[in-house]
Amino acid sequence: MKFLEYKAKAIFAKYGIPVPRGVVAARPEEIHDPPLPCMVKAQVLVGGRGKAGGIKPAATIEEAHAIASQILGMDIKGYKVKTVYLEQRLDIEKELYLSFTIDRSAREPLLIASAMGGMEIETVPHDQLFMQHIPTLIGIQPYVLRSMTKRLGLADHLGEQVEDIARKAYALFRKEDAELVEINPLVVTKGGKVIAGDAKLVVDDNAEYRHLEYAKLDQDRTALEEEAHEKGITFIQLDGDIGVIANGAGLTMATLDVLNLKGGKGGTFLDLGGTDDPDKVAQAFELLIKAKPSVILLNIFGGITKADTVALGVKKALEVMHADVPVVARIKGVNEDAAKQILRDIGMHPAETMEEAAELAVQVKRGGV
Amino acid sequence: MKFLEYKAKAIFAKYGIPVPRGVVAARPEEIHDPPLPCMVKAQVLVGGRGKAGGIKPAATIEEAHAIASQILGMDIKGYKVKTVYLEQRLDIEKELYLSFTIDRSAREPLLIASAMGGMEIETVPHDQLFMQHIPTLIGIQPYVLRSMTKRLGLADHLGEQVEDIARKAYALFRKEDAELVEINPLVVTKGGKVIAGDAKLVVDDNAEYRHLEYAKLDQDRTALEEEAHEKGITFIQLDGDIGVIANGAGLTMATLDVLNLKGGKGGTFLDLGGTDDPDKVAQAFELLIKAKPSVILLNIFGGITKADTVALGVKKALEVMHADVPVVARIKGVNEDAAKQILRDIGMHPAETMEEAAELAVQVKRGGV
Amino acid sequence: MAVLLTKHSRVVVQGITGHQGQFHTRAMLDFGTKVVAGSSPGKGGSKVEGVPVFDSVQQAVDKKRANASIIFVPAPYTKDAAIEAMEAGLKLVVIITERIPFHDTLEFIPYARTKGAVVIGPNCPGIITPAEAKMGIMPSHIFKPGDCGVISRSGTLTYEIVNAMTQGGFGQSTCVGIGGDPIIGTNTLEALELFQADRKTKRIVVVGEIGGTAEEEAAAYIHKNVTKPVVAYVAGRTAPPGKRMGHAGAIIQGNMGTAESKVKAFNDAGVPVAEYPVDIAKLLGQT
Amino acid sequence: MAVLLTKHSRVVVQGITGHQGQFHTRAMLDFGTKVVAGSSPGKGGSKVEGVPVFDSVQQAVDKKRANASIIFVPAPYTKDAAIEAMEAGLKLVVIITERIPFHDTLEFIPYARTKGAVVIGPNCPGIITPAEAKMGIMPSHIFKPGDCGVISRSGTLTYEIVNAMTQGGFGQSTCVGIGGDPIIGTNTLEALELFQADRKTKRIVVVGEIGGTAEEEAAAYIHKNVTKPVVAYVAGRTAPPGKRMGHAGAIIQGNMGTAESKVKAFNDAGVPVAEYPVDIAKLLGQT
Repeated sequence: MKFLEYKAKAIFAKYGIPVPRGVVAARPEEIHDPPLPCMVKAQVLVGGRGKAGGIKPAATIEEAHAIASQILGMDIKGYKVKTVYLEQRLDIEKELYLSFTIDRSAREPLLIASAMGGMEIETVPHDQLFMQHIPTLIGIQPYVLRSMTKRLGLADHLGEQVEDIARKAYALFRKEDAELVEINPLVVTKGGKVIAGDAKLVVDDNAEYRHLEYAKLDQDRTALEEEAHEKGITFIQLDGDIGVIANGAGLTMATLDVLNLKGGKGGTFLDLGGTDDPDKVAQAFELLIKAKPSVILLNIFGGITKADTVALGVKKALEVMHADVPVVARIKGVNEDAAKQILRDIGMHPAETMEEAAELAVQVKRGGV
Repeated sequence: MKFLEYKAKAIFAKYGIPVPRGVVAARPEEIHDPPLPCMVKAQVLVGGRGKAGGIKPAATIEEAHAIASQILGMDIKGYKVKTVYLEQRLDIEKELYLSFTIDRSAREPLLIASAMGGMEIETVPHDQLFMQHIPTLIGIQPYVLRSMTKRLGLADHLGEQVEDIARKAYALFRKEDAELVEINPLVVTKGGKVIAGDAKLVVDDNAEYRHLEYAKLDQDRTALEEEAHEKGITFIQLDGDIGVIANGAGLTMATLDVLNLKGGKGGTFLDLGGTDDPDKVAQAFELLIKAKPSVILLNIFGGITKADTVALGVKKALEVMHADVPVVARIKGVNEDAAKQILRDIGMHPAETMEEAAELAVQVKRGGV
Repeated sequence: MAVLLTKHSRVVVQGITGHQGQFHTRAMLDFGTKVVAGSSPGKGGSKVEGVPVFDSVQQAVDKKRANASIIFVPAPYTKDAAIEAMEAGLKLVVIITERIPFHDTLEFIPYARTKGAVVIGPNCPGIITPAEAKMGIMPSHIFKPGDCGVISRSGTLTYEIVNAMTQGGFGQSTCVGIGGDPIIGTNTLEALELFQADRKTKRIVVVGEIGGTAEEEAAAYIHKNVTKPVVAYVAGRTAPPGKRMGHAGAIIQGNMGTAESKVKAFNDAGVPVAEYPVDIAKLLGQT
Repeated sequence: MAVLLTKHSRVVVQGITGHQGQFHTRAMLDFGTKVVAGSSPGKGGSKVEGVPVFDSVQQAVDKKRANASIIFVPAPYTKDAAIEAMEAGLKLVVIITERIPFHDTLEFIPYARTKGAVVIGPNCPGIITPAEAKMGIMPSHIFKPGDCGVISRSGTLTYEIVNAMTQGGFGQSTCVGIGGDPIIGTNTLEALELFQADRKTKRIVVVGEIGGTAEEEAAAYIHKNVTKPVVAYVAGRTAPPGKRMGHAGAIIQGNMGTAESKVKAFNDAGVPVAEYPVDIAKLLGQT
């Protein structure tokens, strides 16, 4: 679950991390009492807003209205700006960087900090980064924070503030099941205060049940992907035209790869998971059909999955949707002969192996079958 | 730091552990609106109040006043009752036991629970106790609580309440630096509610700096012990007449043991620690003199401690206090010859070993020197 | 010998009374696994597929000398179940459950190390030692005893590959489905260590996928420490770039994590990478 | 050989710039200890008694290959210091500091196990291997090399006993002051294991005191596992009963914890117990 900046900042504030004052608006006329002078910031789930013209200063309320009107409705890297955040303008002395994320290899959270904030942190030379794993069993210790502020070369009164923010950001990271807490820039003002200039927060989807208040957040998904998410189906839209559906993420990826090697291009990544419930299969197929593929490539290797009930689900979906999209299907599993017969009965193309199925899908698309 | 019941219950309540309603009073006329019917409970830092007549029921406000008058000022095992707690009377269906303490050998907190509460828990057969260590790195897990309520034979609606109380009591145990959190009885009411009938809380003295709000609690100390505590001196009054002062807890104990073997009896346990600051030594000696020993036995083995400054402290204290109590001193350490001279100059009895010193102290007491 | 799981392993099934737990208990028994107990709070005293059910794992250990656990409980309860197994002294804990919040995994996996327990998964198909025992959900019939160790991050793709191996005459010593989550108890490198040390294993198959740097690290390890022939497959060459953990993720991952990076790492380590999954069998023929 | 500490140990002093830290750094150097570094946040770059000071333990490891730490920092900062040492990879951490809240100790001691680090203390005089090295605060001059291992819960009482041993001709292989707190990193039993395994140690002296059940457990262990002669002293035979952790404490401790219980346990294990501290030397003469 990704958070728009202003929602992330509200959570930051809950944990005691200093953030600038701000007001949010979906329409210019909703803007009443912005802190002035302010920055008008497009609220989108994508980076690079500034370069795209999504962040601009305003000194007066009139200017704020005018700029908000410009920014609202803008298209930033494919994201329409639906809200703006008008935020107190900071007197910037220095920009730092601070984040917590996980390091898969180390299986521990990783704290990254740098004195070179305000830019894309991956472009900062490695020797300018402070990186430290945090053992979850014992948590973040004062010596880690001391080493950090020492490396950042901060004077004591600033170091203390940054350490306090890092401690709170780690608490947030853990308690809110975050995948990422990122503050870039972490601003040092001319007045000697440290304050979160931006806020990125991504919360683990698997922990949604512990944070039901976040479940309704706008996410970085197409309409179909949103529908899939609501139905609990793993579905990603791609730019090819062959609708790929398989069971298991690895097998789905492999099916897309094999299809590609055979000269085709996947238009969907749909992982059916372990289900053989015909209704769920039908639901997944309905989504797939809505994505308007020219051919559907179904690849099931289910030692335990019942192949015939999967086939019945496919049949049902095609009937319900009145779809006449050609389907190439390879189903291995319990009762696979019965499954093949069901598929043949509705005019589909059964295949024995995934290589054969992929080849066939490409042929069908080219009108060769 | 030990807590009176009503103070412990206030902290329990802060952690969400259900406690009966109650009011506290130091004089009967302070009692205005007690929950009725109530139990009037003597607030003392010692067990066995009930048997000693320190807990009695009252049905009316007049009765409450009368009983409070009886109980206030009572002497319970040497403790004067300074306050009473008038607490809502519970309709008891069943009495359980629950505690968290540390197991030194396992180096882990230990949860103890029993369905046989309301009595001295150490008299309960071991097979009626549920005992489980809690690893601090990972905390208390649901399965532990489930096993506990299963062993206690509690129905689901009670089990859930007890599990919740245990979870909160563990949080209290950890966050408040407790040595002991004990609820006995943990009452199950006829109405099916679980509520802490009594509350014992002991907080680690070493963690006082994290809980300054507790530092002013009345403790289980004599006036002299309290004075010592305020001065940061480890001092316990014993029932013998030879004032023993040594450096280090082990050596102080050993000195008392040796004294005993030589036919003497210690009247104080005073551990000087590692100090050789003459002012601190003088302070400790002043306390010792106030305890009115017939002889003082000083035993210092200080490889690093400066023996002469210790001796100067002794000299100073005796002068300030105008004390003429005989002192037998054995001091090993840096400049020990100078120390011996200082002691001899003021008429003390230097000894070479602790055995010799103890023997000498007994002789001096008997008037043999 | 085999890796981690043998016919002597005494398995307790946590969550045995659930649909999945029951179904796979039957399948594991049929495969010959010594499933000695199940655990399901409040269901102690019952039986599932003839297996006695206890309220706690500790009872399964005390009464049935269980020494390994397979977990089927729902995600919100998995951390509790895993810690219960470790505290009861089990040294092998296989977690099938998927969609576990990774902050839970970040607690019980380091904790497992303090207890000397090996965790496989979560979100994995389990482990199988053909002709000996299965702790997992994979289809039994596609496996056959042999000398190939298989390590895989995915489930069904593994079946696809194992099926091809078996058909091509390449049986398996043990197949470890290490799981597809970002945080797993035993990673590719650690599984490689086990197979390198296992006398029965003569060749090793690694099935990787995009995301993370497990394959790159494994390749470096192979180059240095593995004397047995290794062949690999990497899924996701044409998949959309996985979600990247913001800029912080980019720092951790650097240029790694892509299929190209992984294939190159394997090739640099002398590990041939199959183009098609079924080609694994062909590559094994050349080892 | 000796136990835990030898002349090759490379010691970093945490809190070297404090009064205690500086004083004992001098004394440890004088004894021949390889004190290679100090650490004191914000004081990096300075020197104390000729020893370079770093801001962090990690730097002391990186620059000076420190492999053991002695901690003198005040109690509120000790947990942090101990974890810093463990995370920097040090495998021996001696904690002199007293009055540390035991809920802190309850965290860093289990954590030390996850890192494979040995903690001595807290609230202890340290370790000394005569003629090799000292990590501690004990008076150096009373020690002399020999074949007696000494394990003690107290400080000055140990000096008393060691002094008598040295005067009686019984030198020490290593003397470990395990500390007087309820929760300590290395207890009597664990120290016994070390001395039992140490070839240089021929006899073992255990100095116990009332409270807890460490001596009773040690006695049981000696009976079963220790082949070397052991002699003991127990302080507190006439001390007031120590504070008891309420009724819960009574359950844990049962009838143990008193001097009588401890003396009996030692005697039952064939360990003679000295009446006077100085008698330890006599008892050693009879081994």
